[in-house]
Amino acid sequence: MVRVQTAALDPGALLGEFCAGRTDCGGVVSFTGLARAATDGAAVSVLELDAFPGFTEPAIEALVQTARVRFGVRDTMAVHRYGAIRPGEAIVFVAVAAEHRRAAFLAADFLMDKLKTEAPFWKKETGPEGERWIEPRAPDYQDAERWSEDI
Amino acid sequence: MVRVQTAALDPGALLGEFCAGRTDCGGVVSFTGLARAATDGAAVSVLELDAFPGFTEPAIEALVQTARVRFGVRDTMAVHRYGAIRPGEAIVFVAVAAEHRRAAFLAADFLMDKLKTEAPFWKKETGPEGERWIEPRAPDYQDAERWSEDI
Amino acid sequence: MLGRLRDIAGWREQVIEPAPDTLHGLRARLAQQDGVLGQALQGPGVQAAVNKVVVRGDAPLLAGDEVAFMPPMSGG
Amino acid sequence: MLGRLRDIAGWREQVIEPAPDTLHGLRARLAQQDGVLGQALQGPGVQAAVNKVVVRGDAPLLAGDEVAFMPPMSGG
Repeated sequence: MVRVQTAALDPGALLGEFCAGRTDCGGVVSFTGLARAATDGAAVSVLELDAFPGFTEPAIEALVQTARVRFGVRDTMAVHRYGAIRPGEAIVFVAVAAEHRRAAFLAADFLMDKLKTEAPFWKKETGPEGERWIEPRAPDYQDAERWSEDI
Repeated sequence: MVRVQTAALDPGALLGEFCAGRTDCGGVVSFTGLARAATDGAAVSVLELDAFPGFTEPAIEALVQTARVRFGVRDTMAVHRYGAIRPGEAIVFVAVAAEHRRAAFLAADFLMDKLKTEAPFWKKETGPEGERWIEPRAPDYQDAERWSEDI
Repeated sequence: MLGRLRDIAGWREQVIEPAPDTLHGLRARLAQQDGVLGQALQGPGVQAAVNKVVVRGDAPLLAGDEVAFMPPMSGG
Repeated sequence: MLGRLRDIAGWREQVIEPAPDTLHGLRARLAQQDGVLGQALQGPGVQAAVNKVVVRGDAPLLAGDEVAFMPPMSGG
């Protein structure tokens, strides 16, 4: 399931829903991305994500399908918030269910690296020093690069 | 926070609680281990975990501390159920919060590998063919072995 | 207009009539209205999507087509 | 008695009085009561903990000490 939404994102409710009734998967890995009150020492009062509905979801769906096939996992969930997000609020929630935990960890890790560099969002941080449009950080590119060769 | 309990384990509630009010961490990784209805093709009607309360918690706490120091993560939670567990129910919930997601993924992955091989639990599967005490699987040892050298 | 292009343009969506025949024509029209925006649309990494499909180079446009201009993505 | 040792013994906890002086003495006492259990306690990987601390080899015991016998752990 892939969804983008402006409504607040409840990681606990999403994980509960995702785990319910699974008797064929030994492991569920989730990642929750939270808005931080500061990045690189600069305070952030609000993070604004711009999405392109109708374009952003299929792009995420493609990344999810790649992860599912590559790591042979049973099920995935990816919910991404956009709009104005305050520190401490969840930006993204990803969950992966697999028969064994190794595949679930790898798929979730892969998916987050891909989302962080390739998902069609545009981010603006607002703090006391004004607004700043941001692009993926160098470590994000390095993380994503890890998957370019088969492991 | 480390806890062992016989009561049912609610992964959603635990993740919600763990994420609440965090403004200093960009990423939370969780792992939920679920009891499967079959292992290696053999049906399992109930999984019974024996723990040694007062001994099991400190052993898990030691693994958690190792993970925290090794990967420099901010916070961890590990809740392990014992007693009789039915297919689909959660056996273990682990969550790690870190400033950046890489450390959170590594610490959660490490902690699960260690828990799966070193945590003081004794497991018995009951199915149509009777009871079977189980030990860590070969892949579990291989997974745990990955961390024996610095990476 | 997405991301920083929206801030530069000062608007997100606009109906442009009559519709230009091509994407190049649309870019020219926008540059005529707003030189700063016109320059930003030529900036590095700016992509265009017609009806939610990324288009490289030029493309024909029909009335009712939706065109999106996207600066380099920030990722999720 | 933990894990499969509990199944072999048929009990989980038992007060043994008078308390043997040593862990070896306790093992001998248990083996006398139940030869199958005595053999299982010598099995590969079986560890003993006195008052929740793992003990290798022999150890002195006092009245009130808690001794646990643990087969190889299954992990979590």
